[in-house]
Amino acid sequence: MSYFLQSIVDGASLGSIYALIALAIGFVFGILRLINFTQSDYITYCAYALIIPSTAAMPALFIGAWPAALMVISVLLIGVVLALLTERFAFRAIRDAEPEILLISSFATSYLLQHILMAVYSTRPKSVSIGNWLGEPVAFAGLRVPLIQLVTLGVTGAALIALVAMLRYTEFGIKIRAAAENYRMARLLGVRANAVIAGCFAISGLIGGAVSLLLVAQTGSLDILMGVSPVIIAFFATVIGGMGSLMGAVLGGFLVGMVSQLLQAYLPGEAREFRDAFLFAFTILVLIARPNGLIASSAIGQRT
Amino acid sequence: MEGVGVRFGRLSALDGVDLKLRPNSVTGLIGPNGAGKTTAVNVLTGFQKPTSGKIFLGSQELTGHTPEEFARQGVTRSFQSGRLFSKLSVIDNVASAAIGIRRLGRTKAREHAYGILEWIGCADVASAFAGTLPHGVQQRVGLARAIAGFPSFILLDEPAAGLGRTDCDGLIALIQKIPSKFECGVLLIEHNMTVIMNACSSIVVFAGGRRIAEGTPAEVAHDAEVRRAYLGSANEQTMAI
Amino acid sequence: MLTLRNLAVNYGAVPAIHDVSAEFEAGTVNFIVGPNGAGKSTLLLTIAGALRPRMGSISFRGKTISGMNPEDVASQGCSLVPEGRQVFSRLTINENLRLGSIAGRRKGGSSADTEEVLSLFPILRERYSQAAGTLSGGEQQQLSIARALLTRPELLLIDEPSLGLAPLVVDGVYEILRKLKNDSLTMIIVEQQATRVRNNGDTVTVVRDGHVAFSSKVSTISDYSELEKAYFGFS
Amino acid sequence: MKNNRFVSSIPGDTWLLPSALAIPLGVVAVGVQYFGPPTIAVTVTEIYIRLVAALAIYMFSSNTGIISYGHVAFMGIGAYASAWQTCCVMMKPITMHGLPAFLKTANFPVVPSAIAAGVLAAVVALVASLVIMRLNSIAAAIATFALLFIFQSVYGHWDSVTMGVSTMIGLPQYVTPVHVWIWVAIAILVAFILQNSSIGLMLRASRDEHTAARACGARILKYRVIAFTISAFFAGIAGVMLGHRIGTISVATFHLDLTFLLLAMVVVGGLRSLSGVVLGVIIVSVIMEVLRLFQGGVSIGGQIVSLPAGSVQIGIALVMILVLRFRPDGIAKGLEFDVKRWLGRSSDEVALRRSDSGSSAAE
Repeated sequence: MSYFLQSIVDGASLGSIYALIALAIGFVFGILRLINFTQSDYITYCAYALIIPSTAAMPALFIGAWPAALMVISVLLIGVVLALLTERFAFRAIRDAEPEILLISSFATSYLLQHILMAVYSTRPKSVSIGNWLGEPVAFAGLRVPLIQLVTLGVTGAALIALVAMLRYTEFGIKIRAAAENYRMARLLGVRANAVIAGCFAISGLIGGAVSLLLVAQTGSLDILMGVSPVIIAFFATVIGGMGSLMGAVLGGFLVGMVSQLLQAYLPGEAREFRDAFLFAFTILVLIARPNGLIASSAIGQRT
Repeated sequence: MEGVGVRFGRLSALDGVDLKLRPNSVTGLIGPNGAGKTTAVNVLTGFQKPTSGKIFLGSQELTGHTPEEFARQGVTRSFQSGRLFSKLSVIDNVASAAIGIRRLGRTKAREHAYGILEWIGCADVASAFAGTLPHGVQQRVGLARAIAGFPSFILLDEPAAGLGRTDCDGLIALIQKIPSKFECGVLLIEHNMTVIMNACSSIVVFAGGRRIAEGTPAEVAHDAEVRRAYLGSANEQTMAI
Repeated sequence: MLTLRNLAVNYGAVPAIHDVSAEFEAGTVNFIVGPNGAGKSTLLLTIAGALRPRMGSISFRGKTISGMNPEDVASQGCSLVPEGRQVFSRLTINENLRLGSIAGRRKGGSSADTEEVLSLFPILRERYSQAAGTLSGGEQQQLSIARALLTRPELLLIDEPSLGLAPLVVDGVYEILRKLKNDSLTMIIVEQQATRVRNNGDTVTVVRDGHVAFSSKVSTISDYSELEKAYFGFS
Repeated sequence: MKNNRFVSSIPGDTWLLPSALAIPLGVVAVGVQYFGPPTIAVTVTEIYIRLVAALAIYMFSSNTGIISYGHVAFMGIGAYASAWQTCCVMMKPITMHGLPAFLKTANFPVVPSAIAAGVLAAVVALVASLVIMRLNSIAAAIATFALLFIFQSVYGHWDSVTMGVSTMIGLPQYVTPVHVWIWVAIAILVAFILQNSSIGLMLRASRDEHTAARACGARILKYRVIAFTISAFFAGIAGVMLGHRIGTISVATFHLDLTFLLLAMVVVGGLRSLSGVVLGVIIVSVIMEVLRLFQGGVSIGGQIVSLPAGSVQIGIALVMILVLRFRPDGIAKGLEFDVKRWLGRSSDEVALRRSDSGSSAAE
């Protein structure tokens, strides 16, 4: 039983990360029909900013060595700046292109960013230690949970609540939701496209920064491809949740994270190694069963 | 089609409508904006599943079938906005119906398509890209595509929309000849009264999702309820368009 | 107030409008009628900035607005009520209206505007925090008009307000438009039929095949057969 | 019958097109294999292998409009399947003890093995596409991407038959320029037949106007599955060639880098014409070789100039982004070589014409 609960906590923690990324993907996709692969680079760049540029396997810390508060703020800021740069220079000019072109451009841009990073830091995975104390397990309701899982849950939970509140109650949030539903109509009402889109990218960058800190604290390692897989999974989460529904993205993210952890916990030992394969297969099957996503069909007319 | 109803959310687009198409003749379907004409075509070709009611072709029930199945059973259609395959040539546009519906090989399908294009007067543009054609020609190609699928019924959704006079007259003449030439029934939806009155042997009138009249062109033209539906309430009455 | 000069617009690769010139004066209600596919909606979308003209110019209150973004055209005081209403179905009525007033406030609007508009549309007040997708077609049309009014327009472009609505409901919509006319709001109304022109319009323009086939003041039309001829392209 | 004359006079339709693309490539293959220096032969072999892979993607993506991000997985499946049949019979029982007995203890001739490997890739594609092709085009594109990750996860961990992430060595190195060229020619021919077949026509119709295609009775799902399966066979073959060119394979080879490179080729040349893909593969390969040269260091005016590591990838990414931005239909703009006109004029001028059949009006 406690094993099950343990898995649930792990699942919720992973799911909340996916939910955050899914929200970022969902914002941008809803408005631009663009699947933003560079979201993975926001995560990777923010993570690599923690260390000094080096090809070594155990590099010295750079921003990672700063006081915690300053470190967090700087990393988030890097995420925002990078996201705004990609919006301005990679996507603005092709905003009206066909979705297939957007998709492959975003893939190409992401690949470009990846390799620029690679040219500086090499492909060698690196280990870093920030917030080692977060790895300590804490006893919690009869479970021994690593502190980092709780911190992750806390941070992502707070971020999600903040984002949802922003979406629902602020003027900017209403603009984003309106633009996600009907971009042209929103513009016809005077909603400024550049401002809303830049805002969405800025939030995506912010989320990228936060996710990268959480991931690095969890794994203690850096990898050039560390952002790719979470972003692909998060994209599926947005599709599963129902395109255009931001709440759906959050729900889908949690679901995928949960399934992933449960697969990890309950697959027989041999099969466990193939967890990711099962996870992708599962997401594709959900799409077959509910092509419009989990809540899209019932969500017409409901609040998001 | 019997007692068919279609609802979108709280809106009722069709409300218990009966509609019977006769083979080998042109039936007109008219009605003011929002009367449910296009919805009727969508229901009759499988693009819209009715919330109630049934659809029969002869004695065979087709309710709930997919558009592909409707097409293969012999019910083809044209679209209000043309919907040609803009990056294919005209002949391939027409041939695609024969390939999709009758599984003709490509060469056979093209020969078949070419024959129809000749009949319809578009053979000279057979190798042009459909997307580059003027509106009037596109409408004709759309008609040719509907004919190419070996239909027993053709549903034409406003084929004369936006056509000038010469195009319009030519189209009427063609539509009138379809039943005898291709041995099939035609349902013609139009706003343009001239087209409807000249091309159809009988006319059905819809308003507000219901059938309000049926008869020969002359009967329908003099029907009081039809006039009211078209011209609005009496004090708004100005002209009959 | 609004002048179109030699306007030509492509819709996709296909020319939808060729060489349209027209003039609309402040305080008037102007009808644009024409058959399906004539280019009426394209014309309104172009005025509103959602489509770029291939040639020609649009000037609004003496200022050239052709080539502007839709959001900037809206800020200039030209607001579109689009075909098919296009309310944000996932947003509440309140939120739909707030979107309108965001632009309105840039032009000195205030929360009093919302009150004023809601008094025109009592049904919207009743359903204030309901999702717009749950409204009926007529109610959505009201919401769409109310939303456009909150942007504080000088010129209201209305695309087929009667589309898909029962005749009685259309009467209700025109009742509201008549009230707006009494407040001397300038309007351009696109309709497929001309049934409501005589009682509601100051001018009528017939568009067919992407060009102006007929244009006149309503008061000077004695014989509608001329208009009919233009509409169909033959008598 | 005059219809017939018309039908056979469509430019993109002529059998001269595949011949005109394949024969010069064949001449080059023979030339470098028998008369050229070995380094050039290796380069040409590599380019032709990529060409087979790019043609595989083209067969599916040009007709359906769904860009496949997953074909490299089929290359991997093909490469491993061929290795199981032909590699290192002494080591197999130890390093790949999970293989079925008939594979573990015997080796098979290389060519039938290659075909069997392609068939395996096709079968996997068939099963996957029955699921994936129901999705709309963007979701389907992403689902093909997921296939790549599924492949990585499965083959990367299936130690008993794939040796996990370790490199498998000892594949017979039988691949020569002429050998690959035969597959290039077959792939060009199949791509040509497919795009001019009813299946290709209906797929391109639904790509333009999905609703109208349904009204024409088109069984789009079935056609997409057929196209995906055929194209996966050729991706599998390309994988086999790659493995047997170098003699070693590893899971990491069949991942994002290769996916990106192939997509870059397809995009740069243009997804809408066969000539475009051939052109794209050649152009990108040339750019790649030049950048690689510079990356290794080149002496210019007595000074050694060398680009930093990663310049090749960065350069190709930039080229691809620029092409997407300024010429989204690719260098060839969706046009085909007009062989007849070229032959007729007997000049060096090569005219390009629309690939989509029937195009006198497009001139």
